[in-house]
Amino acid sequence: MASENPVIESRDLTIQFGGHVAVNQVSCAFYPGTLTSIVGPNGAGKTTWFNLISGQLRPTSGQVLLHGEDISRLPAPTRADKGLGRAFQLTNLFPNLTVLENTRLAVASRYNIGYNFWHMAARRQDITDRAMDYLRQVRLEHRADAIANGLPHGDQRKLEVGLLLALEPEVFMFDEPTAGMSVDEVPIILGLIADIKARQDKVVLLVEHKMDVVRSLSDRIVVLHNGELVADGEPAEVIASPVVQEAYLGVAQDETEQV
Amino acid sequence: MTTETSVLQDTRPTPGVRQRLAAFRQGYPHFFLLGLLVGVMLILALVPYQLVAGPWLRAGEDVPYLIQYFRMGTTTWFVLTVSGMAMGLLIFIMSSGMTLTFGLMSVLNLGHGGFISFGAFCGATVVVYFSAWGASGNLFLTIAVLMLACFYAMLITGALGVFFERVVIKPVYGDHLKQILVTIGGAIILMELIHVIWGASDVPVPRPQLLRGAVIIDQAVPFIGGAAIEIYRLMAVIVGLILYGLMLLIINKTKVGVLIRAGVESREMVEVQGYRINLLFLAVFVAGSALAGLGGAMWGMYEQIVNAHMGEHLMIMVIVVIILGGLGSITGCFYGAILVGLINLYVGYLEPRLAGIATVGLMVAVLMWRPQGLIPVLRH
Amino acid sequence: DSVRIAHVTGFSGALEAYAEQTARGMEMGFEYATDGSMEVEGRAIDLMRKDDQGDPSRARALAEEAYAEDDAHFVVGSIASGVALAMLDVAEEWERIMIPEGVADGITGARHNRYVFRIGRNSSQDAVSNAVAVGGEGVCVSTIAQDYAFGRDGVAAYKEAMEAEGGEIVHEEYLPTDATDFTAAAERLFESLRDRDDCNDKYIFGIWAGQTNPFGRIQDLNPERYGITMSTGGNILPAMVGYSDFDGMEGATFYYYEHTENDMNQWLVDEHYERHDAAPDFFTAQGFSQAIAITEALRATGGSTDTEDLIDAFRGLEFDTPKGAMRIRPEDHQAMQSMFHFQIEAQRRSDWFAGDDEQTVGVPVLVREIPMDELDIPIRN
Amino acid sequence: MAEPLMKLSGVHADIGQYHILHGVDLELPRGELTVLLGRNGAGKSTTLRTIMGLTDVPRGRVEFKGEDITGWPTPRIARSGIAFVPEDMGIFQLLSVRENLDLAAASGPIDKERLEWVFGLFPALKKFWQTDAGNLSGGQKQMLAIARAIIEPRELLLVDEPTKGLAPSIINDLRDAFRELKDQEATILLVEQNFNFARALGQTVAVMDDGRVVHAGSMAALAEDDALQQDLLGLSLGAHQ
Amino acid sequence: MIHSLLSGDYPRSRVLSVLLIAILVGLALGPFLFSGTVAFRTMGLIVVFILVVAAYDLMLGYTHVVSFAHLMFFGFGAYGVAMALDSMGSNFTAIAVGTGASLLLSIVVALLLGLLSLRVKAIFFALVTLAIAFSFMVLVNQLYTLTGGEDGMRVAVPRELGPAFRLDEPWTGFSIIGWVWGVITNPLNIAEVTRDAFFDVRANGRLLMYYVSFVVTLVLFIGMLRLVNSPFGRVLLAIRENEFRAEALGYRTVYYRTAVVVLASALATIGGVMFALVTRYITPESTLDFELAVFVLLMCVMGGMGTLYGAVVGATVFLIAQNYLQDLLGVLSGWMDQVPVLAMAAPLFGADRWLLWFGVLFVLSVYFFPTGIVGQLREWAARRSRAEAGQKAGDNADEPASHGA
Ligand SMILES: Nc1ncnc2c1ncn2[C@@H]1O[C@H](COP(=O)(O)OP(=O)(O)OP(=O)(O)O)[C@@H](O)[C@H]1O
Ligand SMILES: Nc1ncnc2c1ncn2[C@@H]1O[C@H](COP(=O)(O)OP(=O)(O)OP(=O)(O)O)[C@@H](O)[C@H]1O
Ligand SMILES: CC(C)C[C@H](N)C(=O)O
Ligand SMILES: [Mg+2]
Ligand SMILES: [Mg+2]
Repeated sequence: MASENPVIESRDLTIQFGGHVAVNQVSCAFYPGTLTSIVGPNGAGKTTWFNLISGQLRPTSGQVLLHGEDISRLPAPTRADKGLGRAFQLTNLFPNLTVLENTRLAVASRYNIGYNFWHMAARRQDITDRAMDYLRQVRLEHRADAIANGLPHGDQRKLEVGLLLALEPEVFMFDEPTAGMSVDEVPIILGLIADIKARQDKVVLLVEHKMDVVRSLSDRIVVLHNGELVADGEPAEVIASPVVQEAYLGVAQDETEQV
Repeated sequence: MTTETSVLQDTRPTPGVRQRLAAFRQGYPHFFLLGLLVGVMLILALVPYQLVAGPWLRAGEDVPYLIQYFRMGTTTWFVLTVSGMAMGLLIFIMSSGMTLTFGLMSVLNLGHGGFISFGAFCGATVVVYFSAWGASGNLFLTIAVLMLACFYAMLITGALGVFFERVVIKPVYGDHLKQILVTIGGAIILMELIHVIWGASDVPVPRPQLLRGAVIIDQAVPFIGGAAIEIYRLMAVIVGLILYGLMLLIINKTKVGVLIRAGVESREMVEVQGYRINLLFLAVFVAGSALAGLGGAMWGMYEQIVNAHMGEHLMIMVIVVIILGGLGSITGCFYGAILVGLINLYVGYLEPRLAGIATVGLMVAVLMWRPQGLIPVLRH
Repeated sequence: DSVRIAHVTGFSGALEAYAEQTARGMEMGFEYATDGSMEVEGRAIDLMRKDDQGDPSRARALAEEAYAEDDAHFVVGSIASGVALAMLDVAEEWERIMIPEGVADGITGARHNRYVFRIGRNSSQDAVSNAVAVGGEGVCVSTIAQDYAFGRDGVAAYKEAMEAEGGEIVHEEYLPTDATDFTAAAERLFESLRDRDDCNDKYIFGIWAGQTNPFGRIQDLNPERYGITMSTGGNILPAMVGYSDFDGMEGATFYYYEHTENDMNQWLVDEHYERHDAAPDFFTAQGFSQAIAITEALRATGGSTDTEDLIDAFRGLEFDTPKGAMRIRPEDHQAMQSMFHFQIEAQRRSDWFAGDDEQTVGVPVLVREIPMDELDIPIRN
Repeated sequence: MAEPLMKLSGVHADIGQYHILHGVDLELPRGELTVLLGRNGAGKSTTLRTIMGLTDVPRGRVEFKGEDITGWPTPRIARSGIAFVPEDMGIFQLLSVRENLDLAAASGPIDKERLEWVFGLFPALKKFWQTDAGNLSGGQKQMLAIARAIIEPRELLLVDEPTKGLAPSIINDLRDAFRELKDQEATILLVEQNFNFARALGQTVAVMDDGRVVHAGSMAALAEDDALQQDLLGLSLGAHQ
Repeated sequence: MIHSLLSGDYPRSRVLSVLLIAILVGLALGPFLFSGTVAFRTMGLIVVFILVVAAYDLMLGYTHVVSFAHLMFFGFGAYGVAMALDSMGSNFTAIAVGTGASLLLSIVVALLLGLLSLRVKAIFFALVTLAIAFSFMVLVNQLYTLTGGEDGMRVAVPRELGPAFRLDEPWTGFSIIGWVWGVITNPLNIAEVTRDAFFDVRANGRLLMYYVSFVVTLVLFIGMLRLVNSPFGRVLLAIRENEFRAEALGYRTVYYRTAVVVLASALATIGGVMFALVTRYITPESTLDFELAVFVLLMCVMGGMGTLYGAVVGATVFLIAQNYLQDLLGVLSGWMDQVPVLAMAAPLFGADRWLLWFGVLFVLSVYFFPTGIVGQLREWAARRSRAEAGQKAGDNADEPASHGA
């Protein structure tokens, strides 16, 4: 697959907060149809790196390339239009709108009808329908009319993922999508992610701490540590590598195995 | 942390003059601006008038306003600068309360003006009552009257503050919009109450004899000979400085400050930590109101006549000051006030009509430079 | 049927105090003029109160209401010049008499119409009388006024009169109406007079409306050291307290209750103490005079409230008021009247206001009454 | 057995006009760690908030150390010896890490040794001592939140999903930390989705569904009985391997 | 039909619907139902301010842009048209020119404001706009040669819009209030009461002007309803709820915010034009004063932010209170004077103290209608319908907690 050219590429991305270098010279390219997991201890810089790629933050140095085009200077919305989709680690919804309205907004942004002020939004049945299937996919259809911030934490996480799906991006960035989700619901989300990967033309980036999840899903694992990219490769070997062993998993393997 | 910083120092070249200046500008915007303003004016003052206005004078035409500025000699410069700063402190006394309540409890009290008026009337009542003492010209009695007036004003407005916080503000914590509304509603009520209590007509305030007149510098003194500074302003400087010192002390050196800032973010979590937040907030608001009262009393004595709407008229200036300084920052408010005081006089000398707009212009300019004001407190 | 008079003015809001005074004055005025019967020529006087809340558009509506629904023959007010100006054309639309209470020259000047009569003084009268008061050969004056029609007109009139008296205007300082810090202005004023050794008298004359007035502030910077004296017109009593700083200051005023001896003023003062335990003020006298003017006009028409009759009656009408005789001149319907040249004397007084705490006040001691024909007031309509 | 440190009997709770808890009965044995399990929306967080007096209790009774604390104001409950780590961590984003901990030490200045111990658990906190908490990473926030709860010894700890978003190594440290607390006789109520973590720590376990406790018993028993797990948690450890 | 007119955004509360219809009818037939100049003026103000407040709601309620400069644009319109009429003579071209020019100015300034809002946020923005509006007022005061300064200027409307332009024989109106009052006071001779209730309506240019502004407001209001229910409106909601997230979904929030500010400002300008033409006299105080800006804010909040209907209700209730509270108090204190016990308290209730009670209402209205009158009514309606649903579906309490398959 390395033969094809990358969809999205991070070149020497670096960002500094005051004295602290949160992401340091990180270079890495991602190819269609692949699912890459980004792992690393808390504070390693995973989320910050995501923010750099999807445009919430501007790098101190380095570039982000989308299909070879340098998009480092573009604002977040434009990047989203170009196909970078992002779900957030700390749930980030439209709190006082209904679950359905949340999703419709995501769907609508694909239609570029934002500046249309003479039609009735409600008349766009097609948008509503699509929004509804995304809700079905994340098992929230029965909550469609609930107000988002009334949802229990787990359901909010699901909606978060739902919004990303609805955005139909080319690059999916999941930041710990299953965190705080009840054990029996985790598989649903993982199933969705697997489906995306199966479509072969999308790039999936996944920040995840659950080792078994990582192992079972990813084609490739990238390890960040103190903002630096310390390992990159096949899941098995990366997990086996000593640096990951002590820096990330810690010594007490036995239990974490099952986690 | 240490490691990073050391790394940093390695990477950075030793700073040249320009970097130093830039660093200073970022680090101490208030000193920077102040220095700039006063400095430029001094230079203008030093340029001899004939030099600049020569062409017009020779041509016998009348000299344009801007050029007229150069007529200002160092004495005038001195008068304007000192009086301006002093006026600034007077403004600070009035504004500090509002910035305090905002900075510590994120309450935007546009009713502040009502408290200023109320304080002014309380102060006036005392001064009138003891006008004999004031007239006596005895230093001790004068101070006594002053103290009484201020404390009485603070007492009453503080008490009003309790009522105001419980009844008017409490229901709308965390919602600036509604705060704006209810506090203005409250201010209307306060002003009407003044009418009910003191009647509708203006109340004259016989300022104590000793506080009238000016300190006059002997003509002989070089540069500033013949300058006259109002005594009252000098007294305002003293009060203002004391106030400023006290406030900084309490907020930075005590846990209370931290606690209240936390409360602004989430009252619930502060309570989960086991603190009773509402008493704290009440206390802060009362302090803010009392300060407004103090400011009002002082201002009333300065104007020598008070009326129910005076606070309202002062509000715009107060708002400019606290925004300019950085909403909620005591230090910002302090320097903001001084800047406004100066601009008022400098521009007032240059072209009186622009004085009012100049302060607003200054504010907008500063916000363009630093969107959160000179010294930001809201850190996001 | 009754004579209906609607008093439309700012009974609530910023000018509440003045409005109250005029209302009081009018009641007492009618009472005096009708010996308490409240009837002229057999017609009862029906006084209505309407609060314009200081809002011009509301004032217009109320004036219209008065004419249309209450069928009022006179609308008196408003006390605020701006509001008064706004109301003028309502009188024209309804072809009824209006007696504005504001001082702006425009009322009997540029914006005047034939249904409008003013009993109160206009700002030119203030200005001119002050010029006459201090004017003379070799008098140098720098003026400070609000940058605004009111101030500019005033200074213009003052200048004219002053130059007629042989004085000179050295410098004109105009400040925004809401100025609070006068140090800069003071500096400029001093500069303008400081080095004028050719003048025998140096004055700073101010025309200022509203609360914060600059005279006290300037006085504090003591101009005496440059041989400069302050000069300004009189004001309402609460403001005159502050004048105690200007011991010896000269100027001219519209009314001060101790300036005139006549039965009418005597009655006014006594009754006012009787009822309100305080001295009658500026606007009380004005209201009183307005009442007299109306009753006199009605007597002249023999009770007719027909507008044209009234206009004829008012034109050139002469009548007595607490501050002496007045004459409404036909050209611009402005009442000509004496003004009073005073010199301030700081005294401890307790009889100005209700209650009896004593305080130091600036009493405008009468120097001389300036009769109306000494005052040459420009006609600007 | 000894009488429990905390006892909830028939507790109901409302949020707005919604009726969320329908009679929760729960006992927390002294010095033990109780795990509260349940699918999303079961009412676990609400239960914790209710104990802290953050939601109103129309019916039912909450007892702490034999004392009825129902309807007490939150600060009083806190001072009576209960620490709470909410689901959203509830740290003060605008305050520095240091200030956050200073506030948590309600009864006075922070005890040095204990602070060192906490630093031992969460080194990141030492590193970011002066940073604004808002700038911490998701996990670091979580650590701070827990550190705040344990910076002073409390008799009862209520912790809502602490492992959420923590790296495995940190989770291990955290587990050790809880063990240590248990040894210090602290009583802990732990809401958890991570069953393995729960199993590793919990002595007693309660399972919630639809605002009620549907099962309570010893962890051992539940851990043995896969069928019961299936039935209670719809949980099959095979699910994601 | 109705559906498209209201853009599917129904009042969603029986009480509210009734209220709105009452207001609509009241304003449409107003001149023929309420006698008296004050009533006529009040109606004129209501019509104008419904437009202004609704426009404000676009910014405040739908985008959370808090601006105190709204009245500045109102002022642009008012002074623009007034000055045009002053300089070009009382004709309709002058009105057109004045309106056009002030609209242009508004749009430019609004764009600048939009840019400012990029850099200066939330409460800072709010207070800065306050200061800017203030300096505009200062400007108007100082250009007194053009604007009449504090004295304000009269608006020399074309004859067709003034009182002089009238039909010879007046039309007839029927004063319901007078009638009801009459019926209450002397129910015996209804006939006479009814006869008295009829009154003359002066069929003049001002009546015409009233109806012109009524129609303008109605049309623009319906337009705004459509706007907020369009995809555009939805994005505005998104921005209000979570700007950061909206950006992440690909919406350039900057453009949207600026667009709204420009639009609202333009509408405010039109409001200003109508105000000038209706009241025929403008002063800085009646068009630009900070207090007025706050009143607009209050009308918006009191009526219900983010529900355009709130603007209608808010403006109506507020203006009626402002114009009639005083009379009410007058009557009240009149009665109190009769009762010896209350007599002492009477001064507090005197007509001159109306502002006091106005202030009290001010505060109370914010408490009792946290979500505004409209929001409140809708909530009650929703609760009732939930209750009804509950009766059918048995216990609805579990609803939020229960998880369907
Ligand atoms: N503010 C609210 N408004 C309406 N309903 C709410 C609100 N907060 C919680 N709920 C409802 O209460 C129920 C229980 O919520 P709670 O957060 O206690 O569940 P939980 O067990 O903690 O779920 P999770 O494991 O996802 O955190 C949920 O059905 C939720 O919909
Ligand atoms: N705005 C900021 N200012 C200062 N430091 C920051 C800022 N944002 C992030 N950091 C620091 O950068 C580091 C990386 O944070 P980041 O959120 O990327 O970690 P992470 O890998 O996502 O960790 P986690 O798995 O816990 O979410 C952290 O140490 C954090 O404290
Ligand atoms: C001025 C305020 C009403 C704006 C907004 N509420 C804020 O928090 O800043
Ligand atoms: Mg992260
Ligand atoms: Mg929960």
